[in-house]
Amino acid sequence: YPRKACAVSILERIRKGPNGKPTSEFLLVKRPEKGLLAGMWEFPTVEQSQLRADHNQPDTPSTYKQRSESSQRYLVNKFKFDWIKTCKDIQRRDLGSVQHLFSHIRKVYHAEWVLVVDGDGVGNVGRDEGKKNKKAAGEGLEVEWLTAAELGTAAIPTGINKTFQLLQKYKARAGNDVDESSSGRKRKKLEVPEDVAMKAKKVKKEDGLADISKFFKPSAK
Amino acid sequence: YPRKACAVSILERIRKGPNGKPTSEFLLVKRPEKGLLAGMWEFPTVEQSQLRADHNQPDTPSTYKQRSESSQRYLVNKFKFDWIKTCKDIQRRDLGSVQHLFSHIRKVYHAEWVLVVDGDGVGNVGRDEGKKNKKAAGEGLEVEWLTAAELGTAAIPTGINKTFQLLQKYKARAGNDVDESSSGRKRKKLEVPEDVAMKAKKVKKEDGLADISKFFKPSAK
Amino acid sequence: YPRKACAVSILERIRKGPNGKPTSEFLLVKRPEKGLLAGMWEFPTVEQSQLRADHNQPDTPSTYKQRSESSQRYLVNKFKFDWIKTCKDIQRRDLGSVQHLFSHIRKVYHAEWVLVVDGDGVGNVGRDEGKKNKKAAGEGLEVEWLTAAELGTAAIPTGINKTFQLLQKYKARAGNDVDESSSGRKRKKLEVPEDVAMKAKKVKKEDGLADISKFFKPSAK
Amino acid sequence: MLEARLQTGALLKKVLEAIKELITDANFDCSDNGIALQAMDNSHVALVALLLRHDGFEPYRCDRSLALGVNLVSLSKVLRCAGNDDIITLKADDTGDVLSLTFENTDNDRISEYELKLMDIDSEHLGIPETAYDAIVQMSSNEFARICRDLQVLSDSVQIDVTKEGVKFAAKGELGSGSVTLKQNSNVDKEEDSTTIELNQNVSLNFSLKYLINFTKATALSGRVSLSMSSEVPLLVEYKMESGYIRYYLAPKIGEDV
Amino acid sequence: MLEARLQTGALLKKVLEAIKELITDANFDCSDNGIALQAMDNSHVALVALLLRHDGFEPYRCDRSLALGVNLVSLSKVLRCAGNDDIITLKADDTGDVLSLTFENTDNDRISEYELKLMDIDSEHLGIPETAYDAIVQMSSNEFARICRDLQVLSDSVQIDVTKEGVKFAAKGELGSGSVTLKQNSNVDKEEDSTTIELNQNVSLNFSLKYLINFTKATALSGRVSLSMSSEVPLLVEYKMESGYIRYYLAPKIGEDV
Amino acid sequence: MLEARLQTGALLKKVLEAIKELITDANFDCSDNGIALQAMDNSHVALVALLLRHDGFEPYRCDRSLALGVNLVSLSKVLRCAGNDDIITLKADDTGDVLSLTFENTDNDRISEYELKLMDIDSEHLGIPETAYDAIVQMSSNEFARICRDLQVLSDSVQIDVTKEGVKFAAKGELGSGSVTLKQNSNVDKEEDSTTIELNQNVSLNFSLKYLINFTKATALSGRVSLSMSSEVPLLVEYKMESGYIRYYLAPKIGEDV
Repeated sequence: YPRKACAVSILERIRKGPNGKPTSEFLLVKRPEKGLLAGMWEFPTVEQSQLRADHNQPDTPSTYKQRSESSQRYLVNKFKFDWIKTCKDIQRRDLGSVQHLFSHIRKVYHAEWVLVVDGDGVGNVGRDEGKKNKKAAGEGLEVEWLTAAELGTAAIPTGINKTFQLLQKYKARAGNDVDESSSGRKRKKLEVPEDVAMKAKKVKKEDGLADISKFFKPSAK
Repeated sequence: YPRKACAVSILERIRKGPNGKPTSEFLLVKRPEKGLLAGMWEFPTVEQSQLRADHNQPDTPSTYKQRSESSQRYLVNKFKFDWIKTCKDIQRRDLGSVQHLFSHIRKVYHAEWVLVVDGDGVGNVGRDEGKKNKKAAGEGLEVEWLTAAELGTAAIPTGINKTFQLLQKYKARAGNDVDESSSGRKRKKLEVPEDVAMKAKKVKKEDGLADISKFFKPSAK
Repeated sequence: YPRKACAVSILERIRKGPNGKPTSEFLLVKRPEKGLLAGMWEFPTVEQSQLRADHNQPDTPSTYKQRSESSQRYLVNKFKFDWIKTCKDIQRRDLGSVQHLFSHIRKVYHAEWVLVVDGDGVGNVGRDEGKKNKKAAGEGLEVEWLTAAELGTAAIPTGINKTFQLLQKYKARAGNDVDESSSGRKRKKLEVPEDVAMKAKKVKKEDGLADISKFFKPSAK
Repeated sequence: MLEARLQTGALLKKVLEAIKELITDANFDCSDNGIALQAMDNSHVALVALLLRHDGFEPYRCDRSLALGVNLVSLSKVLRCAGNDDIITLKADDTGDVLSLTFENTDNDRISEYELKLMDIDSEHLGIPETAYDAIVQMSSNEFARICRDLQVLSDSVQIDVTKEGVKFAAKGELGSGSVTLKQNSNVDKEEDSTTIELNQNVSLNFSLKYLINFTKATALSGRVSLSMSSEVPLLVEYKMESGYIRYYLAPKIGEDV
Repeated sequence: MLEARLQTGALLKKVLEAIKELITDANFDCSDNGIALQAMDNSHVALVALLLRHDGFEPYRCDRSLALGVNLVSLSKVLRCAGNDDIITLKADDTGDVLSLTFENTDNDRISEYELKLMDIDSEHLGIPETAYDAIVQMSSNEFARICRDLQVLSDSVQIDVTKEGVKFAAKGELGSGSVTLKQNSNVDKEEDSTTIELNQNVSLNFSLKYLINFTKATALSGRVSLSMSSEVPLLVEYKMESGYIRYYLAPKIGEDV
Repeated sequence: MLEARLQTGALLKKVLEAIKELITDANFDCSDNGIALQAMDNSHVALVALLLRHDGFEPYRCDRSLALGVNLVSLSKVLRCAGNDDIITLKADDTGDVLSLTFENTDNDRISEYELKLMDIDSEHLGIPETAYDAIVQMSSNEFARICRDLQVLSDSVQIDVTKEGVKFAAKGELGSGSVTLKQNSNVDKEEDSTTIELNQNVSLNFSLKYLINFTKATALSGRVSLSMSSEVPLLVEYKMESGYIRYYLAPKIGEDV
């Protein structure tokens, strides 16, 4: 199987939620309405061809530094997130990579975690300006800040879900919930049950219809 | 058969018509587009449940005074006809009641005649402001002032037609045409032939198509 | 076969084209979307009935002078071409007539050539104001100034094409290209290949589809 | 209380198909004589009168007259759930809130039970006088349907002329004109295809084709149809069934010459 | 004056179905030889030539040549009012304002008479030279219709390759590619299904499927179809009838490789 | 490399009709056991599992497991170009860019060859545990399709009640309510019409009719269908074929009482 790599940046901001409590939100971008995984949502992703073009490396694998640079450039160019270049409050972590096997290619997702602890400072990309954001996103891309719970009900490709699991494992390994340190609120886990959070739903269901994958677990093929 | 009562107010105004002559017009309200008698036109009607609620009388029959109060309240609330409360020029008559037998209930229509002789004074609900009226009617009710001739071609339920016959009989009994006294113009009858005026037409017919009920008379069942 | 006559005026203006060179353009009017030859384009044409009405001649054939007057009146009334009455720069020629046999009538097209050499002076009916013209044409007529090349691809009835051939023969006989005298540019022929120019195309073809009449020549019936 | 059992459900299905385009809601008037329905179409141009006589059902029981207000579109939807060979039983009690329908299929032990909500319907019963018509044409119902459909190509109206030689249906419109003539005959191969005419007086009347085509939805109920006509009186189009009939009335068109 | 009587109306109905999608208005040119029609489709891409020879009618009479300008959609609407077994008689007099059609059904004494208004139609007659084609394929008309319909799934164009082994129809598009090959054969079970090829030279030509599918509306007229091809010359698709033919001409597509 | 030859193309055509409404794109997983497909519908409410066992093909050859990503709408379009009696051969090599389909018709020497472009499809395979169901109903597949279609008139949901006497399908909505009951029987005239019930425990479950109706697109594949149910477990609707099966899974509707 041929191998293709891409750089995924999980951009997380923490800000006061509607109930006054600090809430984590993640930036999601909608895929085009056509093609593979049409209309599903993913974290901002830079594809291999772009990575290579950014760094003039036709063949050699990318480094974390290169991917991080490409991701930042992507966020600035696509979403006018200029604040990301100057914001002092940003933490970045290499989360490693996961793979997903499509029928004829093996795709490698290199994931980076980009955390903005004082997310209220990132005011002008808040959910309230959702519509404005959508317009700002010049090339017709729709973006949305989702909580982990909302992520659980969004239509997200399996590969991207795996990168989110990477983040959850990283947070668990780190032994301390990052939210906690910044908000002073104690939480052992992210508030979203893993099995729900990890499951993509592509379309709105009729009322009362259960997801069939709640009954049958993914199996090793 | 169970019995249900309602209060019908035939609101008539007399004003200068397009030809300069005084013309009588009657206020009609369109029924909702769904349900029994959908989309037909009727005189403003207060149903039994509302009559009972207005006067805290769950069981006992209503009096003319109560129905008259309810009807006026209805006209003020639904159509913003606040002038009706202060107008000195209004005559009200109890016309008595008629019944109509539906398949499972017997409906009693108590009719009241409300005459505004100087209808030009009721300027702000004139036909010219028809559109404005329709908007004013907060709950999406359409209202229309129709002449007796126009009533003859409107889609009007049988029970409501019977109340109009009550009015015509009343005027005939009264021996003098009320229009005449106020306008100085002599008319022996309302200008609409009874058989036409009394017949409801629900939809516009093709040209040249006759109403089948002109050929077959209603029979006692 | 009965005979019907009509007066066709080929109104030609010469002005600077997009490449700076003088270009001839011809005024075309679209036929109504219904009826014989629906939606095709023709030179401004005055039908026999109008010709007779204009000159109170129920039966006798028209003269060139009469037809010329009728045509001018038509252009002024229909398209507000008032300038045509005062413009000094106009040349008019009687081109004679052609016939076309329809299944039951023989139609005679009397053609006149109306040339405006300094067509830039006819500014307010220029192509740039195309949309305005269309509105100006009170009775919903669409007009268009077309080059000879564009004429070759427009949907034009055979009879009208024959009048354009009359013009081309006239110019050839005259021995000098009129365009030349006015523009100083030498052309032996109009730039449109005759077989293409003379062929009407009613609708846009799929790419790559050839006109079947390129393969089969018109035959005497 | 009503209880009426019909051996062949197809009949009731066809009856509903024959009236549901013209009438949205109507009362089924049940009495010991059978089940009847009379209603004008929404535009008050046509009148439909249906009778399913008690002897068409086995058993039939109706103690007390009952008016069942039914939305005909809903009823026809429910009837489409009955097989053509199903036995259909209709039931309603005197409170009259629902009409119960039972469809039985003996072949594979299937029983379907439906309950349709009833409605209060403003009913007005027209008296239809006995009329001695000037002309009565009996003909194949398929032929009548076909003629109406064909002439619709030309016009919205058809002129029907009856003489003792035959009946002529004519239409005229933008495309041109057309007419179909059926000669009176009785010795055609199939008796069902014959055309017979009872005539007191020639008639020439003009009708809306749209309505006639609507009436021909009853074609499946009978191989024959009769057209009864007099001047200035509504046309009666009747389809007779074994135990009942469906009759359509339509007034002639006024002020139009074809 | 024209008078032409056709024993089986179905033929005329099928002829109209075969041309009315391509051509809106056309002249029927009537002469003592029969009734002919030649017209380009609206986009001037295809040419249709129809001949109904005099000996297909009984009687046939046409004293003087006559061009009857007909809106084909209207005519086909009127012909839908004819039964398949009706005898159809066409009549027109020399003033030529209307075409009269009479449909007779002997079974049940029905006579329908229609008059269709005629139009003046700008007629231009193209001369079609005799051509010696490089390849002539004779095949089942149903098979041809089916192949065109099938390949349309893939593309707007079909490439037709003829060799002495057989004829191959190929198309290529976004979904993928496909081809159908018919081997030359003569000993298949049904002769009507056989494929025969006359070949001077291999051909490989590209045509618009939309037009070919339109031509296959004539499939009902004949069990066989012939495709005659040479490079850079219009394809001739011919359906032969007992007394006449319908021929479609279509130029190859230019500048496209499949 | 895959090579699989199917004597009756109709089978594959019917299989595609049975799944293409539910699933847009899916991998055909080819192995020496045969060709399998498992996919959730777009809304993740239903699961489809298809198996075409190797012994249904002759010959069947698959050296190495292969996942062929196919747009099912495109495949079904191409399969509509196969005749019902055509022999269909599927081929794919290990590079796997295209699926080749060959349709052979021996009657008239026609060979059609199609190549369908393949896609990369994100595949997730769910493990389906062996379940001992409380109730298994075997019944006519036509009857099941008919019941679902009929009850749809009333509601979006159907309640299925199984007791040892029989199975009852019930729906309730604005028009009214309805139910169809099939008694357990084995001595009906046609065995294919019989209804048999294996029961551990009565069940009463509620399902989306829209999905059930979608499943009944497989009716053409088998005269019989089995419904396997337990509380709070997805319903299994299975159509068995000679060499394989198509299984649909659908979870009961939650929080709704019929």
